[in-house]
Amino acid sequence: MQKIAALMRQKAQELLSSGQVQQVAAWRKGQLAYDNAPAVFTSPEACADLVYDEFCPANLSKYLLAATKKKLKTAVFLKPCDTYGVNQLLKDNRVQREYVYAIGTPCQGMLDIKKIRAHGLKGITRITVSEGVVQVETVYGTQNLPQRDVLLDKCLQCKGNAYMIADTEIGEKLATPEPRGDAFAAVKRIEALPPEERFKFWQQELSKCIRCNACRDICPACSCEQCIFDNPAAPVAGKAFADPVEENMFHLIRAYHVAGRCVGCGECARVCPQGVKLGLLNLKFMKDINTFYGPYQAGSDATTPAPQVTFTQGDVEPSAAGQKGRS
Amino acid sequence: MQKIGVFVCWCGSNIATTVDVAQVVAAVKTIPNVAFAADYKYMCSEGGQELIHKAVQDYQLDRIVVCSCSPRMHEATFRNCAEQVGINPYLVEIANIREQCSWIIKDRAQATAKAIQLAKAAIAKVRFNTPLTPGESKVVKRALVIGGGIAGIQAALDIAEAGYKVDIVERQPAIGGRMAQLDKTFPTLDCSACILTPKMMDAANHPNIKLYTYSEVEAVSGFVGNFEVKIRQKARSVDAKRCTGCGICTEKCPSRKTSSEFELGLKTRGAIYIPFSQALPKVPVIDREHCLKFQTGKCGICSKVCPAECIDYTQQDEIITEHYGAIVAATGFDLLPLDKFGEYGYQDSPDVITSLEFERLTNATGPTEGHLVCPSTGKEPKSVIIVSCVGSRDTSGRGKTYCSKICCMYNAKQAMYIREKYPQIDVTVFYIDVRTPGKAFDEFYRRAVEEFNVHYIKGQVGKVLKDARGGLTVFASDLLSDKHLMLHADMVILATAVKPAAGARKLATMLTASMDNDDFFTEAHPKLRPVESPTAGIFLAGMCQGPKDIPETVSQAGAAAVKVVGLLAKDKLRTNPCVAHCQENICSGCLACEKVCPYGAITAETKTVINLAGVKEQRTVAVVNQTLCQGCGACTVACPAAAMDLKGFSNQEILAEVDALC
Amino acid sequence: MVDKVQEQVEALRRLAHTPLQDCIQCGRCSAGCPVAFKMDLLPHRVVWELAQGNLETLLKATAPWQCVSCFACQNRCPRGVSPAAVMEALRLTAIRQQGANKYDAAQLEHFDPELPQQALVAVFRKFNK
Amino acid sequence: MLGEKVTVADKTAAPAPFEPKIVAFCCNWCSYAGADGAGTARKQYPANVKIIRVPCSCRVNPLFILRAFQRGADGVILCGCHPGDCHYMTGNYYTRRRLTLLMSMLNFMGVATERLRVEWVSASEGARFAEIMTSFVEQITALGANVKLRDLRCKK
Amino acid sequence: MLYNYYPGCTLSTKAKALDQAARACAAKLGFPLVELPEWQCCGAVYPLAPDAIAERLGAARALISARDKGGVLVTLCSACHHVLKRVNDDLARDEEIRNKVNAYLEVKEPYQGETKVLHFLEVLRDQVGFAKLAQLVTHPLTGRKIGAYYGCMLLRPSKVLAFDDPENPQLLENFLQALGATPVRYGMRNECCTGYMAVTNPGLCKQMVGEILRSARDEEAQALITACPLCRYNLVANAAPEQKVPVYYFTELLAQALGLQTEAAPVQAGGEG
Repeated sequence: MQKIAALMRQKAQELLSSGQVQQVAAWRKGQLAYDNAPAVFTSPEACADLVYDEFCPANLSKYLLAATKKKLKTAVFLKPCDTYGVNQLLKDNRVQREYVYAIGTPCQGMLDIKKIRAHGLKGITRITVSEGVVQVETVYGTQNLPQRDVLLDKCLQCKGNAYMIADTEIGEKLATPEPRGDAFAAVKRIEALPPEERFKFWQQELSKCIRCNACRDICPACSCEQCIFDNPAAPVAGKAFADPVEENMFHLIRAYHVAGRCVGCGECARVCPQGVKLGLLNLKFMKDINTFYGPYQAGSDATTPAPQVTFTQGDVEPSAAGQKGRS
Repeated sequence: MQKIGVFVCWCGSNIATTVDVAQVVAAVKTIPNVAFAADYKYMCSEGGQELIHKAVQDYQLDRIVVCSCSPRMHEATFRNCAEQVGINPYLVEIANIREQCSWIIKDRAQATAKAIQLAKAAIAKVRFNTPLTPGESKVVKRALVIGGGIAGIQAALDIAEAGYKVDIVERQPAIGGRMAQLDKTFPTLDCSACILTPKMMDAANHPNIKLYTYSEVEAVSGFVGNFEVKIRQKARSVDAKRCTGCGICTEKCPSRKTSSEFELGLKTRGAIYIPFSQALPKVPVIDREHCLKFQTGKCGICSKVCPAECIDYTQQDEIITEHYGAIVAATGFDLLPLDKFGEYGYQDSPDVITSLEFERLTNATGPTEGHLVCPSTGKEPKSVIIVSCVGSRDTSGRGKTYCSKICCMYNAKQAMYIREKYPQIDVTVFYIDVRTPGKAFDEFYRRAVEEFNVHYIKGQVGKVLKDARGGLTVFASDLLSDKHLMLHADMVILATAVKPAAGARKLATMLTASMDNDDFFTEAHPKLRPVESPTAGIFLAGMCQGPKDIPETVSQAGAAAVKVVGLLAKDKLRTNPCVAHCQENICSGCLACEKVCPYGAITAETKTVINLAGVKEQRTVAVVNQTLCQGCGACTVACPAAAMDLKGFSNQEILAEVDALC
Repeated sequence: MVDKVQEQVEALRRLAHTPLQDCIQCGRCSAGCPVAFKMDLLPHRVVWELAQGNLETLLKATAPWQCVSCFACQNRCPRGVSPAAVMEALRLTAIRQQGANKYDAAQLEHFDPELPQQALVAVFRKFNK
Repeated sequence: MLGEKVTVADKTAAPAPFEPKIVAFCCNWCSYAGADGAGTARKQYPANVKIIRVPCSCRVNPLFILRAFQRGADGVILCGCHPGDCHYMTGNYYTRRRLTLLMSMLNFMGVATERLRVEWVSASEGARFAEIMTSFVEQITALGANVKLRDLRCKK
Repeated sequence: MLYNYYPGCTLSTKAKALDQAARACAAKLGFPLVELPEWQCCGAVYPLAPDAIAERLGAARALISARDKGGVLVTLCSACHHVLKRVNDDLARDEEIRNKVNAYLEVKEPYQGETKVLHFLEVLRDQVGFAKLAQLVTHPLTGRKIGAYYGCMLLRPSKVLAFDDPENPQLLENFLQALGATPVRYGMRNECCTGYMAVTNPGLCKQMVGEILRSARDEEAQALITACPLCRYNLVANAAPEQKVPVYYFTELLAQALGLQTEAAPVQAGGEG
């Protein structure tokens, strides 16, 4: 990974110094060994701080929104899964292709510090990964963990190492984690529950929400100029009305709104401070779309129209969907 | 502060009997912003409208809610009324307390409570209403008539005579339709061809009329004033411009086994044929399915014998795209197939025929040159039985629920015709009711009985059997003498139910015109707008709208033509202002709206907008063409940001109604 | 008395269980009935009389004992009415009274031994309680 | 509305029979005209049904439906033209997809999907309109008051 | 699939020919019939009155028994088929009848008309297929002009029986064609033979049979086939001497064509036509 990071720095510096791009979106070292943060670099010199390791989960595609607004040609480092987000933003016309320089960046799965800590590890100073083993150095000594045990949840549903969009690629592609069985297994487990239990489950989940809006801010499909939740004229009552609708139905509406545009990056669930399993709602829509209207993956390109803006004459009836969903 | 006036109509006793209008008035008076409320016997009357005018002036009202009948009935009336007194017509809302309330609820308390709630919803909505101004759209001064039967011909002639261009699209190779197949017409017994042929000639020769025969409408887009229609002109394999109609090709064609559509299978025709002798245009067509040249590559005789050298085996279907301001649907009728009515023996005996087949058997140009003979023997029948209501007035699912309307009269006509020309033939008509409303109609039917001795028996036929002697045994009932009958007949004529022509449903879908469950086009109002479809710019003539005879069809065609002319006479149309509009500062430019718009009314434009932060920026936004937009609202829901909204049915307006009702 | 008649008419209508008011008196039932020529009250009349509530006419009729329940009338009715069901209601009303059986089992011995069982079962169902 | 208060039931009075609140979104070209037809033919159906007129079923944002439920509707029914017969050619096809997804999601969340119905009713089907409304009201009455959808909130 | 079989009273006695040929053919054609272990008479006529519950129980028991054994019930006799299909329809559609029957029979799992009642001919048409049947015929009935006599109970009321077009049936003609015979269409083939009037009004019966045979002979039928023992009885026993034609059960000819039986023994003595 260090080799890749070095190549990335080199590429960033080249691009900036040649004037090919005006800024580079990447990651900057944090204060700890595992808290890298997204960052925008505007000079070759600043790129010294550019890092890349297993703690760069953030999907940088959404930074391109601001880049387009500012009309700044921006190089962006994209892990394979992040490329879906860029395509979706291009499809939604939120990002202009001319301002994007997409750099495919290899990934072998990002790590979840919470899972590492759950092994009782404290005082972590350095974490490295090789050959499926995560070596955690702490002030108390070193411990090895199997990589699969401490991958981020979203990496367990990895879509593979192919880039959906890339102007150039950094280094060789790495082997991404094997996806864990059926992507919709979790959805199916809920579907199999009796209605009362399903309701209870969601009531519990949604009760945790503190409405911090992190989920919507991170989402590459949530890119409206103004969110309907902030618009009093929208069909959901805005905050100004203090109407219970917004609060009660927030998650349902959010998921409905990104259905067909959600690329399944899993960032919403990752950034949720309350650990609400809101990715499940998105997955449910993805599953339904696949079942009812044929396989569809948002972000695999920037042109295929979303299922909600197309139709066939023989589409399933809503009444049947109420039944089918039960299976 | 808004000042809303609420006007509650009694509709005579229609509303007031079940809805306590005084209570409605009292209830709405307590609602904030309601500055005036009153009830009146007939709000739509002059007195009612005066009441509204006066209240507006006396109380400075700026919005109006009328609690009355369906807005589909009088919304326009009250909008005009408001406009006269200076209120924008779109600041008027109707609460439908008649169709949705007093007429469907018997309990007075319940009806009153519902009326109050409907009034509240309308008041809630009207608060958010904004003044709207209709736009304008141009009118293409050309009409399309779909169907070249008597309805289509008459409509086209009337439109053309008024000075407008009109095209007729006819599926068959010639115009004329069903009327061309008839022998005589009631109630005058004049020859159908004698009165139709001149009209066909007029249509074919009129400088304003263009015929597209052997053609079908393939696609329709656009809207009133400017429809774009794609017409498929099927390949005739004959160059119509050079053909002289000499008919040598049709005589020499060696393939003669195809049953003639025009003769209803009572005769065969060649693979190259002219459907009937007076056909217009008199240009043959090659039925490629039965043509040896097309099927085997050998033959080509027609090409060799054609003196004008106009046979063209390479001809292709042609797609013509044309624009029209108005469209008349005149697609006519078919007969109900009789396969589910085996008891009448239609499948088993050639001497059991439909009334339409009978027309061909008595027609001088028909398969028997007008000699009435039994198809099985070629001999004149001695007795004929006519069965009415075959497949009509049938709610069992086997037939059609409606009365086919024309049968009683043509039964009398056919019976009379037989008795007049062949007095030795005995004719019996079995009937359920004889329905003869119409000028000189009952007299006509009575003549059949009184002058021509046609036996009319109230009763029906239950079974028709072929018997060994080559005749038919008919089991029937005579209800007036309470007898079961077993009769012998040589010919049985089935007065078969009519149904809209095949393909009418497909056409209606293209026209976005509505249809009833029997596939008849529905009219905008059954009494007051009988020749208009609810879809603006689509007019109806003839059987496609419901069973009717020739005089009615001709009158309807004329009426439709007047409506068309009235439309084409305008240079511009006021467009519906209830259209979509995009709030550009929050439009993200995702263009989901554009993808769902059926009219192509939404386009992407790069514009300078002031964003929410107050900063000017250039970006792609959706822009609605207010003339193209028809106001369905599909885009408003596709828009994730609610930047797209629909005037007159805005998010806020609908939500206000939801909130008021819940 | 009137009430009693009305009651019986209602009972008959319940047993018949067919939409009498839908009948348009076309006569197709009577026309196609294979045994109509033997009936004193034709199927269309049976429907009409019950719709009118003419109990006496109905109870006098022998037509129900000619009807063979072949359902030609019902199947050809353009209005979904079943004259056969009215016939059955009339039969049942008669035989459900005590001692009103219409077929004497003693006659059986005169019959052809080849007669299928189903015919005998049917006769006892249709003619006897 | 703002400041709406929950009225405490008068315990001395006999409990009023449950009268469900039903909102019907009706397309102007088909089912709204169908409702007019039902009225003209004097076909009775329960007063519980309140109709909101929309130009096309595709104008109905699923969020309107959620809003209705949240405001206390016990049932919501959306009526459009039969597929293929849309006055605007394609509107009801989009409606069908939108509502299919919504229906499936409500079901996923354990909410009774019987409370939401989508029916295609043409302008000539007045009698059918009345039948559908009657059966829907019966169904919702049997289900009882809508508690779940009103209370599907973040805070338990 | 398990083909439960309901023979009915007549097929166990007077109409053994119909039954035995059917069993042999079904086995040969790959749908062996398995007789329900216990069954009672269906009642021969369908109880039209909605309050006739007891009269429906015999049929209901058979239907429930079949439901518990795979859900298919095959019948041969037109009367049994008629009664079973209609009672089944009642149990599927009429709540009151359903509740009463279930309560009376004390069924563990309430019966709601789940059983699929099939006539032997429907199995031939829909599951074996006449094209396939034609291939399996080893002794085709070539040259024989045979009329199909449907009678009433197979066809009507068509909404419930859904057997074939009641006014223009073709199933038996197609069947005859598959056997290599020349089917004869005649007008009276779907008219009633007057059924049990054979007992109470033989005169009427003779008259009607006369009409039927005249119609068939007019179209030059040399023999008739039927599925109903009572029809066959009437067409034979109540035929005028000069009108007589051989009448077979359709299964007899099927067995013959499949080579299971060298010659069908018509009830009527004498050769064809």
